[in-house]
Amino acid sequence: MTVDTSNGAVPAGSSPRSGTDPAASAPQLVQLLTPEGERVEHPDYPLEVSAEEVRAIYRDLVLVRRIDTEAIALQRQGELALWASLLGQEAAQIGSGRALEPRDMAFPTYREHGVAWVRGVDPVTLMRMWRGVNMGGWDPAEHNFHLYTIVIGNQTLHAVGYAMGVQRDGNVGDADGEAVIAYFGDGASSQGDVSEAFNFAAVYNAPVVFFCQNNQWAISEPTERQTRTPLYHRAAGFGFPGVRVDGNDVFACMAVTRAALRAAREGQGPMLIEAFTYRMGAHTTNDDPTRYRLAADVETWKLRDPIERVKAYLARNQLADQAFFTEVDDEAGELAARIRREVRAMPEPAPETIFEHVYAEPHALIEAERAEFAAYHASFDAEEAGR
Amino acid sequence: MTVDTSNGAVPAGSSPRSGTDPAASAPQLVQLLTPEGERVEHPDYPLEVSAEEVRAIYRDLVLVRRIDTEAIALQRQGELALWASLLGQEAAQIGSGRALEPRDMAFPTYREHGVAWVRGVDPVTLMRMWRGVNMGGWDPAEHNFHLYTIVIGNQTLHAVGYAMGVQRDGNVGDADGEAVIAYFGDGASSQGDVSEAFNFAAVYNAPVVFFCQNNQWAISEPTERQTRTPLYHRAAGFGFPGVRVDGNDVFACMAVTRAALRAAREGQGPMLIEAFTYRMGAHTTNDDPTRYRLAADVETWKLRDPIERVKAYLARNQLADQAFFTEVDDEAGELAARIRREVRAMPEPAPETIFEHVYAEPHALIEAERAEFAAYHASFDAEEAGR
Amino acid sequence: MTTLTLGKAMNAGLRAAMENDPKVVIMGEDVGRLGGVFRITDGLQKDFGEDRVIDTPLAESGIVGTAIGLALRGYRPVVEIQFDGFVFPAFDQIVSQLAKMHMRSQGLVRLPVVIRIPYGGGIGAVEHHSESPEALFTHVAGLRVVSCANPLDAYVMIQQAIASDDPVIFFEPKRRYYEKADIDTEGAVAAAPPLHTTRVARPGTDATVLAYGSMVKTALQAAEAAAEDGRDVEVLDLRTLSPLDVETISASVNRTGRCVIAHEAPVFGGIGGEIAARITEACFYRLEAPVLRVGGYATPYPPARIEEHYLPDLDRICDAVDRTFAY
Amino acid sequence: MTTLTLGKAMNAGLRAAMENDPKVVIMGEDVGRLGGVFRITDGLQKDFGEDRVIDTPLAESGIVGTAIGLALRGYRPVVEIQFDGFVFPAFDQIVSQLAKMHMRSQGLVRLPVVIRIPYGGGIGAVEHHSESPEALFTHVAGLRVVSCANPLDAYVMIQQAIASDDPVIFFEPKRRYYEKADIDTEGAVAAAPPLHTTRVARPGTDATVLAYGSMVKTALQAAEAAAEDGRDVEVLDLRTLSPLDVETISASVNRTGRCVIAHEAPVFGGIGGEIAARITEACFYRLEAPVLRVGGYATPYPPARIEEHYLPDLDRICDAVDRTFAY
Ligand SMILES: Cc1ncc(C[n+]2csc(CCOP(=O)(O)OP(=O)(O)O)c2C)c(N)n1
Ligand SMILES: Cc1ncc(C[n+]2csc(CCOP(=O)(O)OP(=O)(O)O)c2C)c(N)n1
Ligand SMILES: [Mg+2]
Ligand SMILES: [Mg+2]
Repeated sequence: MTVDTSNGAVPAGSSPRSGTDPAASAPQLVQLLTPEGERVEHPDYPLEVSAEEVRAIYRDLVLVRRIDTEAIALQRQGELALWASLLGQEAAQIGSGRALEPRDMAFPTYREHGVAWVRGVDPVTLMRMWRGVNMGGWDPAEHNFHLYTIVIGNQTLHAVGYAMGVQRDGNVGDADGEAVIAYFGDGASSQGDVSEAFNFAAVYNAPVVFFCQNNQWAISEPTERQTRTPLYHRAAGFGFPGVRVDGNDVFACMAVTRAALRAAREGQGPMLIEAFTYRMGAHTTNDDPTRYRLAADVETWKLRDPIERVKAYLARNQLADQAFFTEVDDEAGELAARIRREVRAMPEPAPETIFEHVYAEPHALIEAERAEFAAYHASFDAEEAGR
Repeated sequence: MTVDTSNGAVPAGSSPRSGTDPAASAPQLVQLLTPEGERVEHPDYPLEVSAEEVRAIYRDLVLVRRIDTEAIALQRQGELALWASLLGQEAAQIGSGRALEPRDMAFPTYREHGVAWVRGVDPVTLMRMWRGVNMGGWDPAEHNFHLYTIVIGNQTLHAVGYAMGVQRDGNVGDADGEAVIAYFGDGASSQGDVSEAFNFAAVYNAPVVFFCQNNQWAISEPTERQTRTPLYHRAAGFGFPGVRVDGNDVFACMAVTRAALRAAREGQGPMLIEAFTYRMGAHTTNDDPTRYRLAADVETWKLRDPIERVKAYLARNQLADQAFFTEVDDEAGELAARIRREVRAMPEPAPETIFEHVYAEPHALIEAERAEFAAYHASFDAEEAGR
Repeated sequence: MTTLTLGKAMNAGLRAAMENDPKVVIMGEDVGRLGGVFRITDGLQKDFGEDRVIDTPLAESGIVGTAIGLALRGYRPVVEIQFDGFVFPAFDQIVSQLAKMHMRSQGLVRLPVVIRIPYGGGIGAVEHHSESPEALFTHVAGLRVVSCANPLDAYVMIQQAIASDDPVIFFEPKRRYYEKADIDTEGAVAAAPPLHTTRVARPGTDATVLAYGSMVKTALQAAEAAAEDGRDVEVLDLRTLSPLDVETISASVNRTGRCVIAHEAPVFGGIGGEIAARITEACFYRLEAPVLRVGGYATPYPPARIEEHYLPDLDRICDAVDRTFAY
Repeated sequence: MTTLTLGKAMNAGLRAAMENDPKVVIMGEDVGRLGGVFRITDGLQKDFGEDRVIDTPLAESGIVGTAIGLALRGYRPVVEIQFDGFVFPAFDQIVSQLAKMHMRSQGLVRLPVVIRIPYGGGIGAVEHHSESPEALFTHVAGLRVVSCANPLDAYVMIQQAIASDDPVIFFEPKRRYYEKADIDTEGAVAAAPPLHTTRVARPGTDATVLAYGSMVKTALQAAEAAAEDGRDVEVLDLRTLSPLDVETISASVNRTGRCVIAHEAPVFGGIGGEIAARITEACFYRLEAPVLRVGGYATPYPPARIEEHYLPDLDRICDAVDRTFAY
């Protein structure tokens, strides 16, 4: 059962407010690929990217969007309990995710399905928690991709602590070093934990990159309810560099994240990246954004679509033909079909899993309650059988 | 009974580290009175101060230092349970405190005895909590001086909330407006609450001044364990101005705080003032700073004494004669004697006060426990009487 | 008489409180234009303005900390915590400041702050959205803790909580937000019992079941089921968790001699233990069986697909009642 | 055999753990050069370096949050919270992350983090320095909670807690830091019972007094006093609060038929209620009187000059034992 919290209409007479105007802060934005698919250069972030890599990127972008669409459909059909859509944030996630080396560790929020994809977490595995089958459960060490964290901001401190461990392991100092990335949102920037994470990272010069996807909304609250200043400014106040990047530009996200990770692994300490993007969908499948924002804003941002510009770039430079695009679309369709099939076929968790993995070591009370639970259900079963 | 946690010597072979070198950041420091007592001008902070006012300031400085000395003595004699010395921070406190209008509200930490003095809280009233008689207990509304807050950083949010109330009361917008000041330390700057306070204040443009006394120590930890950047930089990251002032210069502290309060009351929002000073004494009477810092550092800071420079200024400009200085010293002696007398004569709290003021309204459990307590003690008394 | 869901009754209660006292302000995440994720504050910002219905930054410590500041300035803030699992960033401000400032000031400072927490499971949610942390607040002196179980109490109790000069933690059984009842909003507050009283939700003679919030409905269902088996079970809707209405509770148990306590929170360390200990003291000679507790297990709240096995249901309550008869 | 105070035994235990496992790191405020305000980590930074004994920024959530990160990287952090009242800024990280990550990961992620909390009153301190918040942790599934009462247990239990693959909240009775005992540091760990066992501190036949941490000494004094009145009181040092060693406890109460629980924390909502409820269930037919509780009152911890009236002392424990004989 799921509570539907989205059944209200916009109250009469209200005028939903729009988010921050991105144009206002455009000058500081690092951009390598325009919405029209034109490649532009940035002095600080040179990027060489092969045709093959661009095609791979395009494929990632399309596939993760397809995963997202499918998940929303599955939620509507009651197969998932909830889903937090990444629509509009594909470039920020694929760009930053692809900047990671396999040895780097990533700490996501609950919306980083694109990063999960890049890190090799199967979408069906990911959807178990959204179906209510478990609460995570992929092996963070296998993928160097931590579990989703729902309590806003908590994971940024885990990332810093992990990075402190990397330092203690002596794995910082040159290009072979390890780096850590912490994802969080514009809303999360308000949490004390995130500021503490900034500060611990700065004080210890920890090899961590803070990657903020400013999608301009924290549920119904626009960015100006969270901050008076562009979020990337926050970093300087704690003593490390911050930069704002066009979050819908996969090249820029990749180049800037790569540079930040490199600095971190070499021992230059933390950096904050604000990926300026837009949450195109609802906050989650429970949310009804028509209550608080204008459809027109969303339309504006459609023109800045992160996938279209890569497609235009590929087409414009003849790096891919229609066959390629069709092939990717087909693959997306197959992926969606597999997800649909496998999610529907997902085995129900056994009731007794309630008692599993609460502790790593034996625990008297858990054992007692597990036994009571079993006895109670056995007595029921016996009763039923006796009828 | 008090646990003595100060009985260890510096471990052999260790070399206590010193705090941040203030000289390094001297250029940004607002100073109006040099350690030698010379008046200097600062373009942003003009200050007119009459001879009478300087003498009153001098008197405040001397008296609060005397209060402090007396409190330490009383603690040594077992009359107080604990004391947190303000030694070295008199200028920061008297300067900022005197910048407040009576209608402004102040939120202190546990070390703002100088501000308390300016706000008219009697030192004996203040010492009740340090004696263990109560936990505060002056009327914040009477003095516009909130109770001491011991949990680091908590009060900064109370100040912002209060300032939000001032806004809602419509008391911001011109020179007659109200402003709020929040005191905190260098260590406190690391707490999530303080960053959240910065952010709420910025987002709501609340009329609040954040006054950080950077005394370079949080118990045994020097400022570089708390921050990688000068603390006043923090403000810009949240979108409001920050300034560093010579915290041992009472004129500068007064002028800068006055300007910040004016901006706040006029509706320009928050400002952060970092008063760069030094904790000359132990953290509290329980602490033994020889374990972690060099006596030489303290010596350096003695040359920057906040009182000596005002005395020199008064003498140099013939604004006060020896009779005045003697008079102030005598007054200090009398004040100390009164404190000593009244602290020693302070009535013991009745045991039943345990149950008082837990709630504002009647509470069944408190009443039940109060009755049990009374009955239990009555039975004891009866037993004793029967013997 | 108006038919209202529990959620809409909350909304009506908040609206009434705001109309009656201009010092009442609402604060929280998404409480403004959105009206909260459960729409409990729906329409209030539109009618009372952004100064009185405040969309805050996403920082619970900040919300409660500034609410305390507003209260110091004479306001009566009502804070919405979005979900039970998100109250913990504010725990320090609640425990160290909100609960203690009145005593610290020897009664000179009052903090009439209400913290509303939609709590409990059964809504098929992801982690942190189904918890029952009430016992973590009942152990904190200086707080008052209550929970409503039906639309009428939602409407009345929120107004009483806001009127209280002490801080009140107000637990709302989120899975009952859509339960309906007819309410006479006009006379309700005047006719209501005081906030800290326990109500006999169903009189009975053979055993007492104590419940609050979401469990009251379940306990009443269990009582119905027991009635079919010929057992007359009394159900008490506790309403107040701190302080407890020990008088009403022990009066009932002294009559019935048997008692079962049900809550969604883990049994271990839950408020049920406190109640059981107190009842046992108060009714020692009358108890035919130990007070039994039915609740969550000593585990984190489980994933949605198995939550029904975690949550106390009518069978588990009936089973416990049966067991009290086996002594 | 070495004579050690409880505080120095803690220090020796930490040192041994650090020597035995290079992954053990210590984190907290002032734990480095100062050795902590109680000197529990005295000398450890000097001997193990700044990478293993970490003076952190003043931010408890940050400390616990980064400790979790270090644990994810394979370290075994031991966090010092300076005083009981300062654990609350870290409560969110403890409850939402530290306690739940193992289950969230289906056992793939282990968090061997120890959080040391010097707790309790009787030291003449100012506010927030004398609290007993242990019940707020025992109600949180996923945590283990223990408390030591003497130098030997301090030395052994801290090592066992560090060796545990689960998070452990470790309550140290700060007013007993200066109590001394002779310890055989060589053989102690090998000879010790497991972490989660309750110890009979004094055998007796007439009534059982349960205590932990600072109250064990007081309970033993009460037992001596009762002995003078001809009553043979058994004292159990609980040592483990979550999970409880229910077997040992109920074995004792089944023998004596009377039970008193003492803790400094407020009785209302304290762990005593949970224990009382459980014992009553386990020993219903054997109990001659209800389980009685002696503890703090339902108030904030009072100012130092009256704390002796708040803290359970030997008279109040004896009085409760007497009352169990009045039933
Ligand atoms: C501590 C906490 N408070 C509240 C919530 C409820 N909540 C879930 S997502 C969200 C908004 C997050 O906004 P943002 O950080 O911008 O991330 P986005 O959802 O836009 O990706 C809120 C308030 C939560 N998960 N955790
Ligand atoms: C939340 C919290 N953690 C720890 C402490 C213990 N403590 C008291 S004062 C102090 C250092 C404070 O340093 P700073 O903010 O610089 O203020 P100062 O004492 O130098 O005035 C610490 C750690 C506390 N009071 N509150
Ligand atoms: Mg967002
Ligand atoms: Mg300091």
